Amino acid sequence: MTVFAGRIARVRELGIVVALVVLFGVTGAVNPAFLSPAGLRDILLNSAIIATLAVGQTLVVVTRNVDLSVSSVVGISAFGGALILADHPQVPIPVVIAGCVLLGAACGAVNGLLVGVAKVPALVATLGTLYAFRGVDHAWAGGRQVNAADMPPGFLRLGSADVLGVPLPALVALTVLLAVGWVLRNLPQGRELYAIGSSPEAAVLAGIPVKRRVVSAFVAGGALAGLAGVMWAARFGTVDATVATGKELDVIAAVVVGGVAIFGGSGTVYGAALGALLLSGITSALAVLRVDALAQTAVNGALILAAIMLDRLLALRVARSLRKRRRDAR
Amino acid sequence: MLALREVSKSFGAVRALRGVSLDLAPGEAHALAGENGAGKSTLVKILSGVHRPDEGALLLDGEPVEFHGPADARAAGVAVIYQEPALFPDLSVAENVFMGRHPRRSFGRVDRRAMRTRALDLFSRLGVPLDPARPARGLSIADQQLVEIAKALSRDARVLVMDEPTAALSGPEVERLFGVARSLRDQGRAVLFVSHRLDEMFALCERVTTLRDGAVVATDVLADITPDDLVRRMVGRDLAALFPKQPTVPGEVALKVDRLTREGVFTDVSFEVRAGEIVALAGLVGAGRSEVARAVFGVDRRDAGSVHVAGRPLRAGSPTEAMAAGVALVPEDRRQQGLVMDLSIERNIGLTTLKWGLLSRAAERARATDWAIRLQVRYAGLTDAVTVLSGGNQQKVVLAKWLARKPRVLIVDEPTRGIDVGTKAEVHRLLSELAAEGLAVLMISSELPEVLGMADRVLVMHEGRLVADLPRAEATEERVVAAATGRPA
Amino acid sequence: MRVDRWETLVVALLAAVTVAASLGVDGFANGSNVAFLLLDVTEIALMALTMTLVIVAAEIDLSVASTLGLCCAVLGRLWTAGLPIEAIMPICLVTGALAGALNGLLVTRLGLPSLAVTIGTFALYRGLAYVILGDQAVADLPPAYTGLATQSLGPIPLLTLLVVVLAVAAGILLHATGLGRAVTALGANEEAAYFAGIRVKRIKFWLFVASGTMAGLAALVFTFRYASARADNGVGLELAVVAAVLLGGVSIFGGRGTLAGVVAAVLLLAVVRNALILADVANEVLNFVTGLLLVASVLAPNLKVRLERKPVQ
Amino acid sequence: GGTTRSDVAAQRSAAPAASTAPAAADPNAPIKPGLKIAFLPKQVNNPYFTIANRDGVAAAKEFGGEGKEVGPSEASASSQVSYINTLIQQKQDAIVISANDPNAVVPALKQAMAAGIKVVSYDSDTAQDGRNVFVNQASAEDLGRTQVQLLAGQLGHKGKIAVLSATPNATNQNTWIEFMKDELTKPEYKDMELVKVAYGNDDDQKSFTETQGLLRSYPDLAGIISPTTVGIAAAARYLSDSDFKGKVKLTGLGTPNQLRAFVKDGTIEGFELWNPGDLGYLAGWAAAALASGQITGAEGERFKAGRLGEYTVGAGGEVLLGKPTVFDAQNIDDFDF
Ligand SMILES: Nc1ncnc2c1ncn2[C@@H]1O[C@H](COP(=O)(O)OP(=O)(O)OP(=O)(O)O)[C@@H](O)[C@H]1O
Ligand SMILES: Nc1ncnc2c1ncn2[C@@H]1O[C@H](COP(=O)(O)OP(=O)(O)OP(=O)(O)O)[C@@H](O)[C@H]1O
Ligand SMILES: [Mg+2]
Ligand SMILES: [Mg+2]
Repeated sequence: MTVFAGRIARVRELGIVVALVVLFGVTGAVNPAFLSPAGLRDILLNSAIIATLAVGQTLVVVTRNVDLSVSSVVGISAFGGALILADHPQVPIPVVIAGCVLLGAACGAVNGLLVGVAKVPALVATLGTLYAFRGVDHAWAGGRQVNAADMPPGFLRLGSADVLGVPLPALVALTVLLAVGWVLRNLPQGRELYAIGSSPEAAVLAGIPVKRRVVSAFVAGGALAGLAGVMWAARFGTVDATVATGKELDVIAAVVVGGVAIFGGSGTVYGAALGALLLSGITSALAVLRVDALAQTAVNGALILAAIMLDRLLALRVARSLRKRRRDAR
Repeated sequence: MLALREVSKSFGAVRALRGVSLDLAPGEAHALAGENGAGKSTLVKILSGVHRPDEGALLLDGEPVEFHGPADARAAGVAVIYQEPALFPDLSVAENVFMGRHPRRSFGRVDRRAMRTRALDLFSRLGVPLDPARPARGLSIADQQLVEIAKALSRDARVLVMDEPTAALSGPEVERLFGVARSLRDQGRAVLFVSHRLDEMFALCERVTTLRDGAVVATDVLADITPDDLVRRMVGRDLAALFPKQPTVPGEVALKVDRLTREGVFTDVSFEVRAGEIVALAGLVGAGRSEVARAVFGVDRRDAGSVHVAGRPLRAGSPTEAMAAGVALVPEDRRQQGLVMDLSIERNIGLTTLKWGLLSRAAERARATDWAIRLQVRYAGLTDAVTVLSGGNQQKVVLAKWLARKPRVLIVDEPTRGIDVGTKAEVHRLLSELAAEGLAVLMISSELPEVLGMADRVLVMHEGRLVADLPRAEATEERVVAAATGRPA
Repeated sequence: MRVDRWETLVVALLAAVTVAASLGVDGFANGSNVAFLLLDVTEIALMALTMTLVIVAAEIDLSVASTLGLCCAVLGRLWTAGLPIEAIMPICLVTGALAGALNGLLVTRLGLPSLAVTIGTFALYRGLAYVILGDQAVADLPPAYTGLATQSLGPIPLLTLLVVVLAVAAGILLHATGLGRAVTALGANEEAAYFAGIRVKRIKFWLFVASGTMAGLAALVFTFRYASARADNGVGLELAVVAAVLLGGVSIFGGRGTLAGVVAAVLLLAVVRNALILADVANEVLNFVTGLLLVASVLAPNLKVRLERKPVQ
Repeated sequence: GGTTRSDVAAQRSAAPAASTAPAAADPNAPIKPGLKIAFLPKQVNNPYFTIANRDGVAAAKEFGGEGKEVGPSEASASSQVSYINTLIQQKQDAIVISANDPNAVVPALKQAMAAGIKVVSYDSDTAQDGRNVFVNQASAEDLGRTQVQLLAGQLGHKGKIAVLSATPNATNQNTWIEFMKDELTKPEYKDMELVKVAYGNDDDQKSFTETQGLLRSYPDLAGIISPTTVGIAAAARYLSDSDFKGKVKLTGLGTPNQLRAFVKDGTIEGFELWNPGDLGYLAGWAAAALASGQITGAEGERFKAGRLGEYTVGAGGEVLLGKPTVFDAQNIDDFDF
């Protein structure tokens, strides 16, 4: 019977794996360069930041919340980090990275307190902080731009260096993914996040410290957004106050495409990361396939829809076969 | 062991408890009786740390304690089964049972295997064939209740508080639950048992405390009093017959169900209900009764078979059409299916009679008032959200909402679940009166006395099939139970 | 205590801010500024009306701005192709309706969450706009219509009258008709509404169609008002619309909200922005204030409820 | 029946714009004291505009006026219109604007002009009837052609090239690209082929991905022109740590500060840009000249622009800043913007 639950869990990600295989297969067949080592490296690099963000977002979304402010947190962290690197080159890089993560965590804490303690619905609270954090970022930057030449080359190298042939940002994202995935699956604290998302009232009755868990989910999500900000600065090398504007919808799309229920309670970070991979894969594929530039956005949207529909249809099929067998499976 | 001293609790203007004292002794099962809205659940929630008393104190082993939340109560050894199941639909049944106190392995990891075996063990003690790995979503109310029970039992607590745990259960499950509760009691635990079924209190408990309007009326030793005494304490007066079924002459066939099948749920169900007739659908939990009702009403699709109302076929899967044909369904899960909890009482009652055009508030109010009075709903104002009503009063609102439509065929799924004796008699009288006026009633009930007392005919389901059709005269407790458990009568 | 009292607060705040701005900000309280201010929120106000219904029904439509863009593109394309504008306008509305219908179908027939669906169509519709109109900017629109879009009847812009009429209609629909009650009920508890015979899916479907159609109407207004049809018309408006609706006290979880609150919120946001810009407050502060208003909008009544929860002795 | 496009065109030609004969310019009029001049960029906090407007405000100070920068934080025409209205209410003397949509801002700008406010467009022009003068950073033709020439020089006039632009709707970029295409039809470019125009939407990530896409789908690509500062920086960053560094040539429009690192590490040989500070400065002076009556926007009028010297209004009310500067390893350290 555990097979059952296991099967459902696997099927939830199956849809998107199928979509990924199709995407890579078709694109690779048309243009083998897409699947060359360098091509794959590009895709990993492209998806690293969004994947990191999607993992953080998943933490929040499973608790039946959402963090729209991620893009602003990435922006503020990227700018903050770049500014310190440019103006205070004596500060060691690891300290800067830690600082950015902390800055992100602090933003996450603001969201977490608003949502967990002050009981502002997450969509409202983080739509508010989406504006507010960006406002702070703009005020801080005041039109300034930090350029590649202003930042230490050692830092910029982090954005593209390879370890064993795999780009460093992708490794970071993978590490984050595995760590968070492990916590969510194996630790009671992780399970409790799912419980909160599945039924907040029942979670209170079960004696789960709901506030604390929700706040920590936001803080962790914020910290990952801070990390993503550093990755952004290292990778693009040009940072101003508009960094990552509008990326919040991409992140949420990745999470949703990855099969994480937007109303909480189910879904995995692996799915979300696959979703991120799929979405950046689509963008890359469209660029590689010589799809008419004007049609790209439309095709992108259509593919997102196709992916969620595929996922849904597979889930429905499973549900149907499950009902047929329910009598014996009760 | 656990005691309340002079506890009061108000919600706004409503004084739910006033100066209540209660002692739970080790090795004793204590019953809590009272009408709907008397304050039983509020008392339970104070014991479990959900609410904090405005005045008065909680004593644990003689020492005053304060519970700041359910976690505190749990730490103090209090396990609670709430009146409304509160499960995590997305999580597995096993995880539901152990949420908040997972068994651990190295590195603080959750021990899934232990969770599974312990859940299986609990379910076998309760005699429920539930799969611990299935998600809680889609469990019937009864199964949900059983998971709640397993949850509380798994806690191995010193005090077990049960708020109407049996409301959705039928005979055998209740028996098993009592078996487990008795053995806990005999191990020196304290048990608090809330129910509207008097026989159950007498069967399980030693003492009973009766609440009326939030205050304690009396605490009696059950062996010294009769059910009538208890009813008098609760209601403050004597009650007329509980099941006042008037004899009626069945008229035309109002509802005809033919070979109805929904794969994996029920098979080949055929029956008729005539105008003026009350037909009971009996069976064990999970026999598929509610599912039949849902398919007849059209909220679930059917895979085969047909439904006719007054000779006209009903299209599958359209509640709107069923309603237009005069069918009404009072569903079993009032919070999810019966009520829009955030809406006011009057708007809930008005929900079934909505027309597309402009609404008349006056008419809506008038209809709501009318039905609220007829069903004796206890409320502060008709504009209050139904959330603030006690469980039984919520049930009455659901009834009112459907009766307001003046249906031709009324399907009621556990119509008196969680309703107190006084109101139950009232509901029964009402059903019987409506039947006498020509209404066809299909009543699903897990309470055998209700089935036997009210029905003109008893249909019994077992594992998704209709196994018996007994006229009133032949419907005895033995025959119904035999059919329901699949034994030849 | 009533939970839906936030909109009174928004109205009060609107009044207060308006008075303060009239007294304290040069150039605020003059006819042309007020007329412009009203005119400037037309599209947001229009889309907020249907968005309110959609959110009360516990769904969301993030594709509205993209639908607007798509309709603008269709308009531009057909206009350059030589069709008369009188024929293009209904086509524009139908395009919006179709876009909404696709959202509605995916949500109701496949049971997909609307947030997911409309993030997808958010990209799809904007993309289609580019496919249809490409990088063209169509500006030679008929002066009769572009003029009409900025015309006033006395001190009040014509378009504002349109908004008022539609707002009243939407208000009656939501608050005084059975359909509106059904929308509220299904937003608060879809299953119970379904059990009560409410045609949940059908209603939701038509709400999305309405939302799309309204985006089509907003597209007409936008195009004529700015005399410019481009594929990127209205980029980013969806968040402004959602923000206004939420500020108006509509619960994001559905089942609760009033149109009066939303209209007041649209105006409040507009007045605050206008006054702050007039007072030469930097743009970043403006964004900050918008964010703060949003959060405060929910925080304030929450705190109020908390204070009132204190037991009465 | 109904109104079609040709009807409108017919009407327009039938009723020639009743151009109110402009008051004659008085080239010797002194600059009025205390002129209020507002700079309305496409987007505030954009480094390029920050530089331009800083010098514009400085210019205002030089001639005893008062300059300020206002504007939206997202580059959209509709929010610019809100700002134009506000500036009308504030009774500014002149508005200096870089239009997000050349047409959408025109109705509002006309109102401003009706209220006696002078309008100067800079960087990105509006439709002609929406402004008095356009301060052009460099002629679109020059820019388009020189970028091709620059790249052709680096490539030896041979190979496939691509363009990485901003958004498909970016007016400036589209004009330049037209001139690039035209330049490429000349015989000396017969061995060069423009294979694709890609759009990075002025978004780092998208520009990055598009650059990769170009390189993967055209493995024999020889060069990329990116006539947008965001695009060229992203492309440079990608090339700088890919195998294509130095092999695929990159040029376009960018600021020296942004690209300094890439010129030094050999990713970019050379690129061009005008001085944005000078652009804002000149626009500021042009606004003052208009508001003081020194010029009206008619061809041939002349005005002084502080440290930049004297300028002449050209055809269509255009004032040309000058030729763009080409930056390379030799001169890049002489610039700081
Ligand atoms: N959260 C609340 N807010 C306001 N009033 C409440 C709330 N909870 C309970 N009440 C009121 O307190 C009174 C007691 O309710 P309670 O649920 O304790 O009754 P009960 O005895 O459990 O009834 P039942 O047998 O119907 O379950 C009722 O009048 C109810 O309306
Ligand atoms: N919505 C649902 N989704 C999945 N399974 C369900 C659903 N509702 C009920 N079931 C399952 O179908 C079976 C029949 O349930 P049903 O509620 O019809 O039984 P019943 O005879 O009415 O018993 P009860 O006394 O619990 O109402 C049970 O095993 C139950 O767990
Ligand atoms: Mg109760
Ligand atoms: Mg049932």
